Amino acid sequence: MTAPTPAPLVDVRGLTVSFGGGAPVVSGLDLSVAPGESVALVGESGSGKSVTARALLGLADGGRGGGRARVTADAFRIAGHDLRGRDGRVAAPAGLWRRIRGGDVALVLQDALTSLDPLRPVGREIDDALRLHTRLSPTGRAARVRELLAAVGLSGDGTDTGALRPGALSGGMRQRALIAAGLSGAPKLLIADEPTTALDATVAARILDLLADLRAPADGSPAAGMGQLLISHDLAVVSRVAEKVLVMRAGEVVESGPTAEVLADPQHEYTRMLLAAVPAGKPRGTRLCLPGATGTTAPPPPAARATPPAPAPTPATAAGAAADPALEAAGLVKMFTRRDEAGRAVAFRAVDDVSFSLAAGTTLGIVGESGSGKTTTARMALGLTDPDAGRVDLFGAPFAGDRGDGHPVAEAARRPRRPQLGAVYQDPLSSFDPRMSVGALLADAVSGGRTRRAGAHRRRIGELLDMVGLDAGASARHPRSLSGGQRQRVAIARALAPGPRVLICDEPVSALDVSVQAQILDLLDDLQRDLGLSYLFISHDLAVVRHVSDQLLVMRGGRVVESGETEQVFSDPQEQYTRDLLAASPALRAAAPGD
Amino acid sequence: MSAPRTSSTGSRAGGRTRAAASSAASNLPAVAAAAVVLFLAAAVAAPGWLAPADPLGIEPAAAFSAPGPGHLLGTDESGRDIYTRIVHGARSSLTIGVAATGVGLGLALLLGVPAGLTAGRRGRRVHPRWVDASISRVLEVLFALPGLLLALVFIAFAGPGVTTTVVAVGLSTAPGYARIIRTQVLRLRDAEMVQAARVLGRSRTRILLGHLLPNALGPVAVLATLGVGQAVVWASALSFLGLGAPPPAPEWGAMLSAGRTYLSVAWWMTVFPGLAIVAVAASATVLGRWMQRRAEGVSA
Amino acid sequence: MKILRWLLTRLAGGLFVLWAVATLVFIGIRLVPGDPVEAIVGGPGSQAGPEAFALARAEYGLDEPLIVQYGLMLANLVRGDLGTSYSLKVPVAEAVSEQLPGTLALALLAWGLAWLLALSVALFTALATGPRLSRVADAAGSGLEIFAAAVPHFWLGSVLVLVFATSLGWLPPVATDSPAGLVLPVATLALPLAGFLGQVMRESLATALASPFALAARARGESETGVVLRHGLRHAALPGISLSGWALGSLISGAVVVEALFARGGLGRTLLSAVTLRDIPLVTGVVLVSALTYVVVMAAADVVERLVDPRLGTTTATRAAQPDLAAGGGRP
Amino acid sequence: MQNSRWRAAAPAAVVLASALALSSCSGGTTDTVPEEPVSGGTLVYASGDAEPTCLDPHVGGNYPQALVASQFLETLYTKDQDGQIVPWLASGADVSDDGTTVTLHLREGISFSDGTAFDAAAVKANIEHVLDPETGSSTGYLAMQKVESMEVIDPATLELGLSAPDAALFESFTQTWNAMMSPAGLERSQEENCAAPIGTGPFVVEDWARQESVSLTRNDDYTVPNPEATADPSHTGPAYLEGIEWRFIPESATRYSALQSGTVDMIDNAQPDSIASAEQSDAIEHLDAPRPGASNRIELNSSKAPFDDARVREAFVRSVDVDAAVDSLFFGTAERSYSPLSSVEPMGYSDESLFGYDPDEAARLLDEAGWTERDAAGYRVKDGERLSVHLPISTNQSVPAEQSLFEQLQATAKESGIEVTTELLDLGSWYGALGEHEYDLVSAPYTKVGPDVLRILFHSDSTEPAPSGYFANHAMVRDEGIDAALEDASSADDEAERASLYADVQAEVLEGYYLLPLYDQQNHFLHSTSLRGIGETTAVATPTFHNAWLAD
Repeated sequence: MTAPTPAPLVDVRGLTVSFGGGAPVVSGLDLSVAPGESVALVGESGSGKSVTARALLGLADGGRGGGRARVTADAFRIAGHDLRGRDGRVAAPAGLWRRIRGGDVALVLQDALTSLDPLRPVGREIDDALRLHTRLSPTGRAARVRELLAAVGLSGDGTDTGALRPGALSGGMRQRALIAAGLSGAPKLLIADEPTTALDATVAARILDLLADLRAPADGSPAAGMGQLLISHDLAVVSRVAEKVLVMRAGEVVESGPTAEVLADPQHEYTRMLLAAVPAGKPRGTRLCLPGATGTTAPPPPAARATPPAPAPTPATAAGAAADPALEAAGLVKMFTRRDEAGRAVAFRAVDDVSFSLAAGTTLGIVGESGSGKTTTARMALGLTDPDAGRVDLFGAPFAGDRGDGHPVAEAARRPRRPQLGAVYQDPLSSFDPRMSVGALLADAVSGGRTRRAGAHRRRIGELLDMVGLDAGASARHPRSLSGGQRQRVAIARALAPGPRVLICDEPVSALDVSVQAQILDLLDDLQRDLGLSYLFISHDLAVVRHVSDQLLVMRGGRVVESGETEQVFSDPQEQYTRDLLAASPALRAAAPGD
Repeated sequence: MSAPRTSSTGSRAGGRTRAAASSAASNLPAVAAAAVVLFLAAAVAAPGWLAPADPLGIEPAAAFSAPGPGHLLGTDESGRDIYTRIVHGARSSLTIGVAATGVGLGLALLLGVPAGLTAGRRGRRVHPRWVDASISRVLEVLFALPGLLLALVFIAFAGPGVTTTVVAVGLSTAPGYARIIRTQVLRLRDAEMVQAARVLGRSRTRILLGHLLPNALGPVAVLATLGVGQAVVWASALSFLGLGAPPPAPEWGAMLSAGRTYLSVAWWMTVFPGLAIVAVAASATVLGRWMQRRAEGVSA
Repeated sequence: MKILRWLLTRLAGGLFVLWAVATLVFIGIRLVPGDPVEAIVGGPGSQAGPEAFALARAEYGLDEPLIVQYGLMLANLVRGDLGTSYSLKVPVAEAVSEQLPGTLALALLAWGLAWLLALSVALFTALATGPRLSRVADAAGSGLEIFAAAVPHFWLGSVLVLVFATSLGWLPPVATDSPAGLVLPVATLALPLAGFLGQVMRESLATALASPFALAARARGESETGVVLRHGLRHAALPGISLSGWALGSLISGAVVVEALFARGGLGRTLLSAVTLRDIPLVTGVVLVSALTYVVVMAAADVVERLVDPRLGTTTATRAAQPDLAAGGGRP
Repeated sequence: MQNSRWRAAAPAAVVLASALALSSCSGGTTDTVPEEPVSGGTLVYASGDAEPTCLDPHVGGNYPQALVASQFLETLYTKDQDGQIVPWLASGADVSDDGTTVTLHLREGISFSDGTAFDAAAVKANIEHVLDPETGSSTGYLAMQKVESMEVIDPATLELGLSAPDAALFESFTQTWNAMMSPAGLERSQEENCAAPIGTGPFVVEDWARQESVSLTRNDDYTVPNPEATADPSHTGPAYLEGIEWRFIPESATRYSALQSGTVDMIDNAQPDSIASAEQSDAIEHLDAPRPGASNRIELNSSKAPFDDARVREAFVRSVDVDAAVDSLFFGTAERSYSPLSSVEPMGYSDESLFGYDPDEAARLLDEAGWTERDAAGYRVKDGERLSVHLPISTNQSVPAEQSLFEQLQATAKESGIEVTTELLDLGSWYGALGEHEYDLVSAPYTKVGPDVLRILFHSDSTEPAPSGYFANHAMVRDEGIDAALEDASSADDEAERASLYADVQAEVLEGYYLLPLYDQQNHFLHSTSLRGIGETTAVATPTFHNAWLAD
């Protein structure tokens, strides 16, 4: 797409990285980034994309020396410096590396509070590169820090953001500060490693806009014509920003090319699988796993093999919406206290008058950003937290909260009915007793807690494992030794063990790679169809919720801002907030037939 | 723990390489610690097998023999063999250490579990919050009387002796354990694992006994391992101060205390029992850290 | 406003601790079989008559009903009167305030030395880069620390005396007024603490240096020394600060042994003799002073910790989330 | 006139005097190497004894107090270079024929360091102070308890009325526990007087840093009351030393290394191994000054089983190998004793034949006494009861070598089937255990000048515990014959008669196996060779430093 560039900022061929003599984690990678160009490196966990980014700065081993990382290349030129030694190893004097780092090339890591020193004011972090790479006086540097803060949108309302420590900033502000720290050395190339992963959708969208702005400079922008290398696991993010994309798998680039081309006409099977797995824009009931495509973890469940892709909605979803609700909440309120700046305890409504109705055999999605009250709502529905007001009925009978006479439903009264209601969590591992094997977990669930010996219920455990697409051998293993997708399958199997009719799924796929996410979503779909389950499905990810839900609830600040039929909400949002969410939600621009 | 919702490529690689490096470096200490533990186990189980002589048997003529072929680690003022006494002393020294740790843990459980269960975060009416409040106060008070001081105060009241030493050292280690148990219980109480068990319909008692306590005690077991080493040191400190096990029992601290008198003529009487104490404390540390790393590997 | 609130809470907590300690000790004495008067008149070689008993009983107020005695004790405490020592026959407050400076000086010096040693080893191993060197430095540092932390004061002191005083004759084997006389006692007290602090500091430093923010700093072109000094140091110091209460405990416990070993006057030696003579008022006095010191140190550590780590200022929840450290350690 | 009696030497005393306390290595140096003493310098003395809680030896009255108080307090009488009791602050005395009136003549021109004159009123005030229950004197009180009335005749004469003749009175006057203090000083509160007693001695108390040291400075107005009794009669003025720093270093190993390193100049309670190693050294000298009074011994509680049977007592004594233990533990620094009295006591009586190590004889005696069975552990058993005896040990009063000795006795007794259980106790608990009769064996030191100590140790009156629970007759000897002999000896006015009475008593208790004598109460000092003019001691064997000086 871009015109041939005279001097690429990154010109690397045949980059190979290995640790401690092991198999290479990156092998034979070719990469070039021209000034003003935005290139994306996309891949799932363990594909080697972050290591590649670091290797470009000589930090493959994290910069702690030790020499365990072995980095070789056929060509390795960064910002005009040839850093390839005679033996093919990438090597340079420490001083040269230090000039390149922060000066020619900036690396912006994903936030999660950890990429900024929690003990230093952010201004100092931004100042670092100025101190190291410019000859400005201290006052000059202070002025420059203010300019940079302004450039990333961190000035205004009078507070000196530079004097604050990261703990006092929101996630989005931290990411901006981090970008400012990267820009301060006036780099020719900005490498951003998962810059939006930890952020809420609306915030992430603004960060992406900022990155785009930096590259397409307005007047006085600090980094006109800056090249960008974007690292992400999220194809949707990439499709929004990058001109060129490289798809990585297991240390190798499987496909590369202009973004639009790759998305529109993926050549490699893996790219196709990735694209198919993205739920955005896939109608309810569409299978996300390509038949025959193998995931990175487990084979597709038997149900998936048996059932052809079924675009038609199931009978339940078509007609059951009005029929007797499986789970119904009315006027749920939950108060929490938090401390204000003066240290006083202040009550606030974490959940404020939330009502919903989940029809049997359907899925009700709840979507919202962090702090919107989704999880508290789920906890109240599960009878784990007593609501301060309102009630939850399960199949028409009070299950939690006000049981009708002003008193809350007692746990003892609820306990016999608990088998009807199961739960699946975001992090399956933390919901397992770490001392128990898969078999023990399932035996415990099947027997109602009477035994943990898998032998006692071998047949039923086998059935459950088969149902979630795991083989019977998994019974003897410990969840720790399983992959993320397999763990989530175990969690689902356990939730199914008592024979529930309603499952509450709280961010069940948020921690998973997109291909694994696709498998789990498909599995949930199959189970719903086969077992007639009802789901309360909670997620921050609009695309996922849209894909799985019949009905939708949008939450913000503890309140329901919008609800209704999923497609209706998406196609005709009534509230501004919903529209903002939709706008911020990255979608595959090139391959979104549903749009 | 704070942000499980992130892609995991970033920090994990660094952590893994670091762990690999440190495990390589810590292999030797671990092997040494294991050897010490094996030796001690043998000394406790069958001291006569490792050292057939009588630890109390005197031989005035052989008093103050320097370490050599006849007496590997020399003899003391009454001609008793230091090696024999160290081996036979392992039982009493370690028994005191283990018993003291047991006393400490027992007390800590009594304090820490109720505190952890009632520590109020969500304002539950079911839990009397004052239980945690008062236990926390008690712990604060105990913390203000650190280590040996608490033990000494206890001895001031109860008089010196082995039993007193055990209780005194146990008492002074209890607050540390209690706080950790409290934190563990508090952390696990609201953990997803416990939620999951509740969703599956398990009763409170069942969750407490079946999930909460066993998992809360895991890290405590690690600390207890470290603690046994510390307890041996403290108990021997009390013996050294003349407030612990009475002579001629071959208790290490008491041996050391007796040996100090003859420091200028028989250094081996001081150095070797001391080394035994150091070996126990150091291998307890190495072992405890190894367990900790393993436990972390389990939960990470 | 916030500061005042914090101060008041601290003060109330401190007073509570002191009251509780005094009360515990009071109850303790009464639970112990035997007559406390024996400890008063039962000095060496004593053959006291019944008059002496009655006299002592009246003098120490032991003939009053328990509740009156308790009230009197509290009233006296409020006035700063800790009673009269059974064995020294002088006011406890006087005896203790006479001994406190010596112990404080010893403890502070040892504390400083321990920090210096722990930080030096931590920084040294952090700055020792390169494949082999870093591994060797790491192993050596960790070995030294484990050994140092495992060494009992009483043994270390003996061995140091044996080597540096008896064999080499470089340093006096007992505490003297000259600085040379302080070297061995301070070293004996400091080394085990340094070993322990070193373990937590080095761990914390290693975590900091392996964390993304350190990588980010390197990616900005910071040298390794810069990363260690600008980022690592503060993170290494934090656990050391938060373990201050524990360290104080270790120093006080150690002072008992070290002061006995090096024949140095001080609270530790006073306590030891008070314990052997069952001089309950004196024991109570030393305990109260040590508890008071603990309260003060904890408050100071809290302030310093907040200065270094402003994260702690925000909510109590974040504080509670701080991990408990190490065996027998931790803090309220 | 019988006052001359106290200057006349009993023949036995002359013989023993040469073998006395003062047979120190350094004792001779001043004689053989006539060096000009240098004035100045501060002596650093390290005491291993417990720090006194009161520097006034009237209060309580134990050996640590006497050690330090000997430097600033003086007594009415003392022992001279030959071990003879001679007047010191007193110039002489007359004793009435019935022995109940003693007229003390005092030296004139002596004053206390606060300027108060030393006179009859001062002596009266001191004796009253000792007898006042509020003072809480025990050692001094026991020595003065026969004094019934006092009358100041003139400033230099005091007449004492006694309740009964007291042959031990002048011996008592030599004890530091009955030393003279300024009446003005005694007027102060006990707390103040304890902190800095005011005496007539060559040094005065400057400061007492508790737990650490007592600073003594030279008394510049000092004159020697009786120069004839000293090693250097020509030196009558103030001491050579500017002062003494009297430190407390309870750890014996630390104390010795402090001496080796030159941090201190002199130490007491030198351990046998230190002494042995000092013998090899050119820089350190040894001063051996056994304490007067009782020997160091183990007493057997004859009031209860199993030691109510004399055969069992003898069997125990025969079953333990004291000699081997003393040989190995004391490096030749202690000589075995076979007497209840210290070797410095002229009236001591010994019988070595009674105390040989003889397991066969022990076995025979035990069989005879009915302890014929043996249990699994090898101990003898009678009527299902193990032959087990209990030995509480006071940690404050016994040196490490002695504790090791007890351990060795324990080990040898085991071979004869006697179980000895030991228990280390702090002083308070130890007194408690004695008061409750929870002992079969006990070792309790008792220092007193003169054989009258026998009355305190073996008279049946001493079996009755004082209210504190303490009693001195731990062997629980209750024998009317012994009581009578002790009382006669106490009021006997003839030395030979007294000696024979005391010899009878000693033979009686030795043959009854009420005690197992070990050795003299150990009182070893080590000092650097740069400390000269050392060797003089008081009657209670505490060193004095008037003639001492520090060479460069």
